Amino acid sequence: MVLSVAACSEHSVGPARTYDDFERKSRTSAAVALSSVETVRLLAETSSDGDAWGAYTNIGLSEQEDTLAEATGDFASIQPPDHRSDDLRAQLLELLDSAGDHIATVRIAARRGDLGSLEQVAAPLADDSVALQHFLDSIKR
Amino acid sequence: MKKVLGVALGVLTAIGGFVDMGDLVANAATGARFDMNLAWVVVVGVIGIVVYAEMSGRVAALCGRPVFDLVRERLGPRFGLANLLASFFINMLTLTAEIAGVALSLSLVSSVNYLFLIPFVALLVWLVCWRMSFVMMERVFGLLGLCLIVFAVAVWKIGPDWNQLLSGSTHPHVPHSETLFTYAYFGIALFGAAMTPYEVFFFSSGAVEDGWTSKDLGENKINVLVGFPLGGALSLAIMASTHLLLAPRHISVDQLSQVALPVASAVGRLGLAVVIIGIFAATFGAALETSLSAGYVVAQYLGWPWGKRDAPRTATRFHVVIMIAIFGAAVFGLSGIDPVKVTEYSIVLSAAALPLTYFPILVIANDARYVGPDHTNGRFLNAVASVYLIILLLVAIATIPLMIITKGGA
Amino acid sequence: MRISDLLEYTVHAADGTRLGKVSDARVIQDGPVLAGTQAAFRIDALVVGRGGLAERLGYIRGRVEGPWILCAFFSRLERRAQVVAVTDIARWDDEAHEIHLTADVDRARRTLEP
Amino acid sequence: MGFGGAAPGKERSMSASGAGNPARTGRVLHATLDLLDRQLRDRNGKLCGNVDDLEITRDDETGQMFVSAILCGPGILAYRMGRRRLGRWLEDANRRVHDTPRHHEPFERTRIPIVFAGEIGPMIEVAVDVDDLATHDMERWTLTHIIDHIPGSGSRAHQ
Repeated sequence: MVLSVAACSEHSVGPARTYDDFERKSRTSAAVALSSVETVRLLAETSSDGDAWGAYTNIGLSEQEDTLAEATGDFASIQPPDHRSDDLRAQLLELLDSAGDHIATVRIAARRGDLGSLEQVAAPLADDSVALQHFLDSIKR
Repeated sequence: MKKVLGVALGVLTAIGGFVDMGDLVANAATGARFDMNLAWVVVVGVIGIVVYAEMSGRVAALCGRPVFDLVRERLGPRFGLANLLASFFINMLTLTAEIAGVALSLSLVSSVNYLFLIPFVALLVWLVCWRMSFVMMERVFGLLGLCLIVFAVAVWKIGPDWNQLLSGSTHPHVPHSETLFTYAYFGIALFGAAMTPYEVFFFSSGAVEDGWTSKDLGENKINVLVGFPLGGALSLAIMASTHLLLAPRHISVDQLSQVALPVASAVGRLGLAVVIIGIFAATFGAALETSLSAGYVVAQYLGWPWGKRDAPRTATRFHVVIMIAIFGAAVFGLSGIDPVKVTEYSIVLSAAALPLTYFPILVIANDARYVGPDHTNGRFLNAVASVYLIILLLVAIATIPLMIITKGGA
Repeated sequence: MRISDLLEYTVHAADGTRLGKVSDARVIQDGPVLAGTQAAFRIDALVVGRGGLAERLGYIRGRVEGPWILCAFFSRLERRAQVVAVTDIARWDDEAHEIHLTADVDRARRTLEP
Repeated sequence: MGFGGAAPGKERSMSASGAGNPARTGRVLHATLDLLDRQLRDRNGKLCGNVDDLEITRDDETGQMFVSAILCGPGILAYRMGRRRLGRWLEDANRRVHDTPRHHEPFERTRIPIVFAGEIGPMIEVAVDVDDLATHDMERWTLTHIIDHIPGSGSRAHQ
């Protein structure tokens, strides 16, 4: 029980000892990022269509921004075990940063009340999504 | 006529009251991650809760004694105490999850961070426990919970290929991106969400508070046999909505706001409003039920006066336990733990703890000294109930190892 | 003495065989309940048990009959318990928490069912 | 509270020959099965604790034994669960705090003579008043020290 309470509050990213291990962890991070990117795209689309109000969109966007930032931070803090891992790390971090920037742009626009134009603002996320999916495909077993 | 209306109201309340934070999170998350491959678990869970609730309702009506009162009597004070501690702890996790759920749903309309809303929600929950009448409380939140039907509307609006949806549900397999372990873990979460023990503590205590007698057995049966399966159908609609709209986009559900997203997208602004009212009512109703359950289990174990039908001064220690529980849950919620994670752990542990209370009820429902010779379990019910006892034991054994292997379903 | 104390006692037959620990007391509520008399709740026998939890469920003593699977399992356990008549008690050893019977093993051993 | 009570199974004259006992005519109960841990209800139908333990009287002359009282209240359950010293201490402490009876009490506050027991079924009715029992001390303390200070506790209804 104590264990479960502890588990509720932590977001553990253990150390990676081998390349495979590191690869598995980068896959998890990429999947989280993809989920965030896609959620933001759907939110933006919904808001542009007038199907959601400001408070809902704002909270939803901040949550995804936080989720992505946390995933990025966690991934960045993992020590890559070898040089091959360095490449993988650089590749994914670039994708994560790009997605983070684009989500922030959407959040800023939403806070200003530009709900109608959110879909346009969120357009660059489509590329992030594709890139993340490619990344995921490339490291699948 | 009045009787029919009463029965209808009871059924509607049972439907609306079925879904809580656990069902919302578990169904939405599995729909997005496992498509409809775990839909069968909801069916298994619903049949389980029907069996469990019918037995405990019957026992409560015939001997005036709710579930936890009987746990100590059948299992002895020592095992009963261990049982009490486990049940109380899990109930606290659930209460925390529900309070956080109410706060989250309010934050989606007010833009205020949910953490600021938690103390306010806790106070509101306590006020209702303190002042509102039992029947009123049950009806208001049960009926408002019916707003969740909008999930079914969303599924219909998305206009899926119904045959595919059905065959996806009836031909389950482990998706290749997942392991058997995560599949089983989420299965247990869904099962625990459908068959939460606090529902039964509340249900049977409520039966005693409402003064049920053998004349109410028919109504008990209808509420349970009609209300719970329809509540389960609602859960499946939640699962289908995320399966149809979120799964193709590779979205995993880890926020409550994402649960409402398919409805907003498919039904629009009004749909979003309705679903948030529904989520609010479902989580608030469940917060009340879990608060009261905290009082019920402790008071019934120790033989204290309990009940919220009469003024608080007639059951003072019972009300103090409720206050402490709500306060504790609010503090726990404020500590910044992830509400969705708390929900997941609460339902998984609920599933693991089920045999502890299910087993004594199964024995007592067969004991003529309690229910009278004419109302013991029938042969068919006993067969089904025995199968469930085995299922519950297997689930209880598997839960903790699965939790460790999958790192909490990661 | 309290029943919780009584449940600490072990029962020994006349020949010294240890029959087991007291697990229940059979009470006969005979005659009308009158104020001032204690005869109303007379203990006529002790149940000496090895059934553990099974003894609390009452599958035999309480005549619970279902469900079949539990009934078969727990009746079996409960049947291992024995009944010792109070009239067969020779002496109480309150220091060692022992009850010694006048009867030897064969006479002392009676089960819950005929 | 409208508790519907089912009549308990009355096992009269069991065919079992028992333990070499002469024919029995009374109702057969099992102390741990039918008495221990049962819910108690006072003469007004108020819940007033569980049967935490039973007092047994042993007549060393005749060798007969009787269940002489129902025990309930602070410390009794702890004693039964093997915490003998803690249980005794709690009982003593409780007795010291409440050494002056509020009105004439025919029994100790943690001890209900068995003759006060009425219907023995899923609940046991005892012909006493809940206020005379030790199980209710904390309930009363909670009332005067906590509940009465909170608005809306229904105190007016009591006047």
